[in-house]
Amino acid sequence: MVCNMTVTKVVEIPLVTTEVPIGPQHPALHEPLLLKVYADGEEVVKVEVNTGYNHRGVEKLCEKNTFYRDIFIAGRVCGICNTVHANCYVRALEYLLDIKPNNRARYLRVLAMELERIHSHMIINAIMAEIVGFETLFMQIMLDRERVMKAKEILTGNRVLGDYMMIGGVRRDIDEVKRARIRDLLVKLKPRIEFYKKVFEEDETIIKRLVEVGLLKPVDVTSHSLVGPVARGSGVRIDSRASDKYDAYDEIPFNVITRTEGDSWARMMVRWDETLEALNMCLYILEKLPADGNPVPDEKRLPRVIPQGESYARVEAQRGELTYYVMSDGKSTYPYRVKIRTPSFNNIINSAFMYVGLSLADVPVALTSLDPCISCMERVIVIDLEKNTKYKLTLKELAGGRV
Amino acid sequence: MKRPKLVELVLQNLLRKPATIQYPREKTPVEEDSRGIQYADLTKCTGCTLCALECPADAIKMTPIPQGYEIPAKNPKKIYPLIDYLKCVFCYRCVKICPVNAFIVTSKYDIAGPIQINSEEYSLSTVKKVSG
Amino acid sequence: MLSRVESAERSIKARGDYRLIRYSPWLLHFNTGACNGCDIEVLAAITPLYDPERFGVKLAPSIRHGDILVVTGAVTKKAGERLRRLYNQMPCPKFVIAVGACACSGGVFAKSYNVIAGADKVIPVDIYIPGCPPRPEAILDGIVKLLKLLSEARVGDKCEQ
Amino acid sequence: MSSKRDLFSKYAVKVDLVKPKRTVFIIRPENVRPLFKDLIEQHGYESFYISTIVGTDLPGEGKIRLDYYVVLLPEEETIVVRTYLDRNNPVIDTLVDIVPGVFNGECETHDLLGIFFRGNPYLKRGFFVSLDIAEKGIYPLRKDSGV
Repeated sequence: MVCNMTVTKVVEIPLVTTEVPIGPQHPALHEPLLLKVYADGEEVVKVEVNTGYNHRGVEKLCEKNTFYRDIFIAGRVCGICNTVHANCYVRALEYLLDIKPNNRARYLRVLAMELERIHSHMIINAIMAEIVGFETLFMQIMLDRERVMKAKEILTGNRVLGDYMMIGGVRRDIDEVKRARIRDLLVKLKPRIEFYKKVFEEDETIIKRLVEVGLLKPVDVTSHSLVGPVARGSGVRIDSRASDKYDAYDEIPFNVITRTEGDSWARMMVRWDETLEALNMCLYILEKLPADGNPVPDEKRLPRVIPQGESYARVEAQRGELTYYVMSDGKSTYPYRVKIRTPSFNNIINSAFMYVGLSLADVPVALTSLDPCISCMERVIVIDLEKNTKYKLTLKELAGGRV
Repeated sequence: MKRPKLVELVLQNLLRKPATIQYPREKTPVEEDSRGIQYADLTKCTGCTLCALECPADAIKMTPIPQGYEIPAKNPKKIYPLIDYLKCVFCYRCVKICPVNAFIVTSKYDIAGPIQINSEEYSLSTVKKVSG
Repeated sequence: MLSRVESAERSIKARGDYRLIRYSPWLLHFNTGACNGCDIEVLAAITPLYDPERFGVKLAPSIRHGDILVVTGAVTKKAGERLRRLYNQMPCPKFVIAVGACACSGGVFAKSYNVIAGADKVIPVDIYIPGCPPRPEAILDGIVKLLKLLSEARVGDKCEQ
Repeated sequence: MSSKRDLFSKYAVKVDLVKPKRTVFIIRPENVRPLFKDLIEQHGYESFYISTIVGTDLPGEGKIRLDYYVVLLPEEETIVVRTYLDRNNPVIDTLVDIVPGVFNGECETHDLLGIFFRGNPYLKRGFFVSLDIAEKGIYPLRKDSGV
């Protein structure tokens, strides 16, 4: 990336809040991650990802707490993808214990995870709409997202953090009334999602801002270990739901969405298609929910010591492949080692090469299309080396070309 | 994109109610079994401290039952779990793990306040006060 | 120690200031290292369904315009410094709301080596909103309670300390 | 597909299993780089990606275990390349110049566990850990770190 062009501007984008769940320890960030963009006029010549932020030390924390307390800590690594985190950790323990939950529990787990996928994809699409300056669409999508949140609340008992997974099953069952209510909410949501998808497909503003921005070739994707919708938007078929077939994904029909364009627009469209796919899966589950016994294990009777061994679970989170490695020494109630690798850890840190050649106003768009977990981006600091000035902008203003 | 019919849209939106809920003036209904605050029922609690050990956030402290309250006979240590709601993450691990199912669950959520908030008042209201 | 007259005068003056804020407090949302759960709930609380602009509440673009600092997330060591600096930059009178178990006390992360724990270890907090994460209704409830306290001048301004 | 696995077994000293059904190839540390070089030469960049690097401290044996979790494409099979390093002097050749996707994994493992990747110019303390811990030379994920 060495370049003989002159650098006239340096843009620092501190992803100030949350998620860019970078991390191993899900380093939570504040000052979490700094994207340092060197620009020649309007053109980006170099990007440094600076990780001078903090982490919360989740992996060490997991070693200090018991297996069961870790289930709740794992769910709190990331608020938006909490059920997949908990599911991945719980399945890693189940592999060690050789427990298999019954069919109803497996279906309910998939239902919770797919509801989460719907709301996560909706929120990132809403943020994208806001970034390109389409605020009405942002408000509309956020309004419809409340239906999913209600469905999640009915299913898990809390709007965001479900705490739904437990070794050997789930933590609460649903009855016929709840089933009908969730179904009702999702059926009403479906035409709205189709409408938004159409807006993203046909609206001129969005197409002009998104198409051909942040191109990624398949070879870049695999050599830089990019995962999830980012990889699928470039035509690389990585989907651990289809390959590992965990929980009930072997019985529920779904398509793996891939697109070949490889730009920001393709990534957003992959997300909309996946939302529809997830919606159909939820409706299928609600239709065909098996009734083979109680899915809720008695937490008082679960084994406290996990047998010795290692396990490695993969799960397809909203942002890509999420993996947990758990090692138990078989002697204590504490895990010996827990390793968490969140998808954004790969997608954000390893993708600095993607921005080179873009114009400055496209950087926020390309960044958002990687789904760095929302509210992250508050301010941008622009240092103009020619005028020797420094000023602050919001990311939205940068996207609007006010540099 | 197909151009929407303007008059039709305007009429539609004029007749529509606003989406906003009137929250503080009208309480919005929450799910009855959504996870609100929980507290120990002292008539059932045996003071076994299992919940305090299992709490992922260490929000539960076993506290002696103050003077002037009727202490049930099955609680030999005369202690009860005091939940610090500022630490509590509302995962309901304590509710599920309790061997005597002593926790009362509610869907109450509006407990914000300027000071430390805990379950003392709620828990002690479950036992009778004895005079003197 | 202030004399009683002085402190009464000061409280009257302060009450006048609070009144002004009460009509339209501008929030500034700051994440000190949260899991995002609270952040999306704060974000959800400013969307049409909840619409706090009914009370004049608005998200401020910069800390210099803010009246109320909304802190989410467990305060990590580095974020602690930033939080204090941010608080010092706010114009008086200023108030702080801690949203979620992590900002109130550290939550599940309180024991980690990189975390200071709650926001009240760094800056004075006026309202705690417990929950993990709190519902948007609970966040609105917290804001309304703070506004009520302001109108009764029951919270002290921490500026002079 | 079989040829890719043959390549791994060529270098393997021992074959093991991580639950559920992930094959582990234990190889010598000096063979890690040649293995990935061969893999790229024979099958190209699009045939695999490195998903995770897991380092585990084993003070009892005086070793640090380093696992590369590799996902073979297009069949999406996860296999593990495992190697043991000396705990007092954990050094291994970097992969960052041939597989850029290990950038985050190597930086993180260096910062948290103190493994030195020879030839990686991006290594630094403070990638994740706060500076007051990094300055003391403590690697938090080592069992005797005391944090």
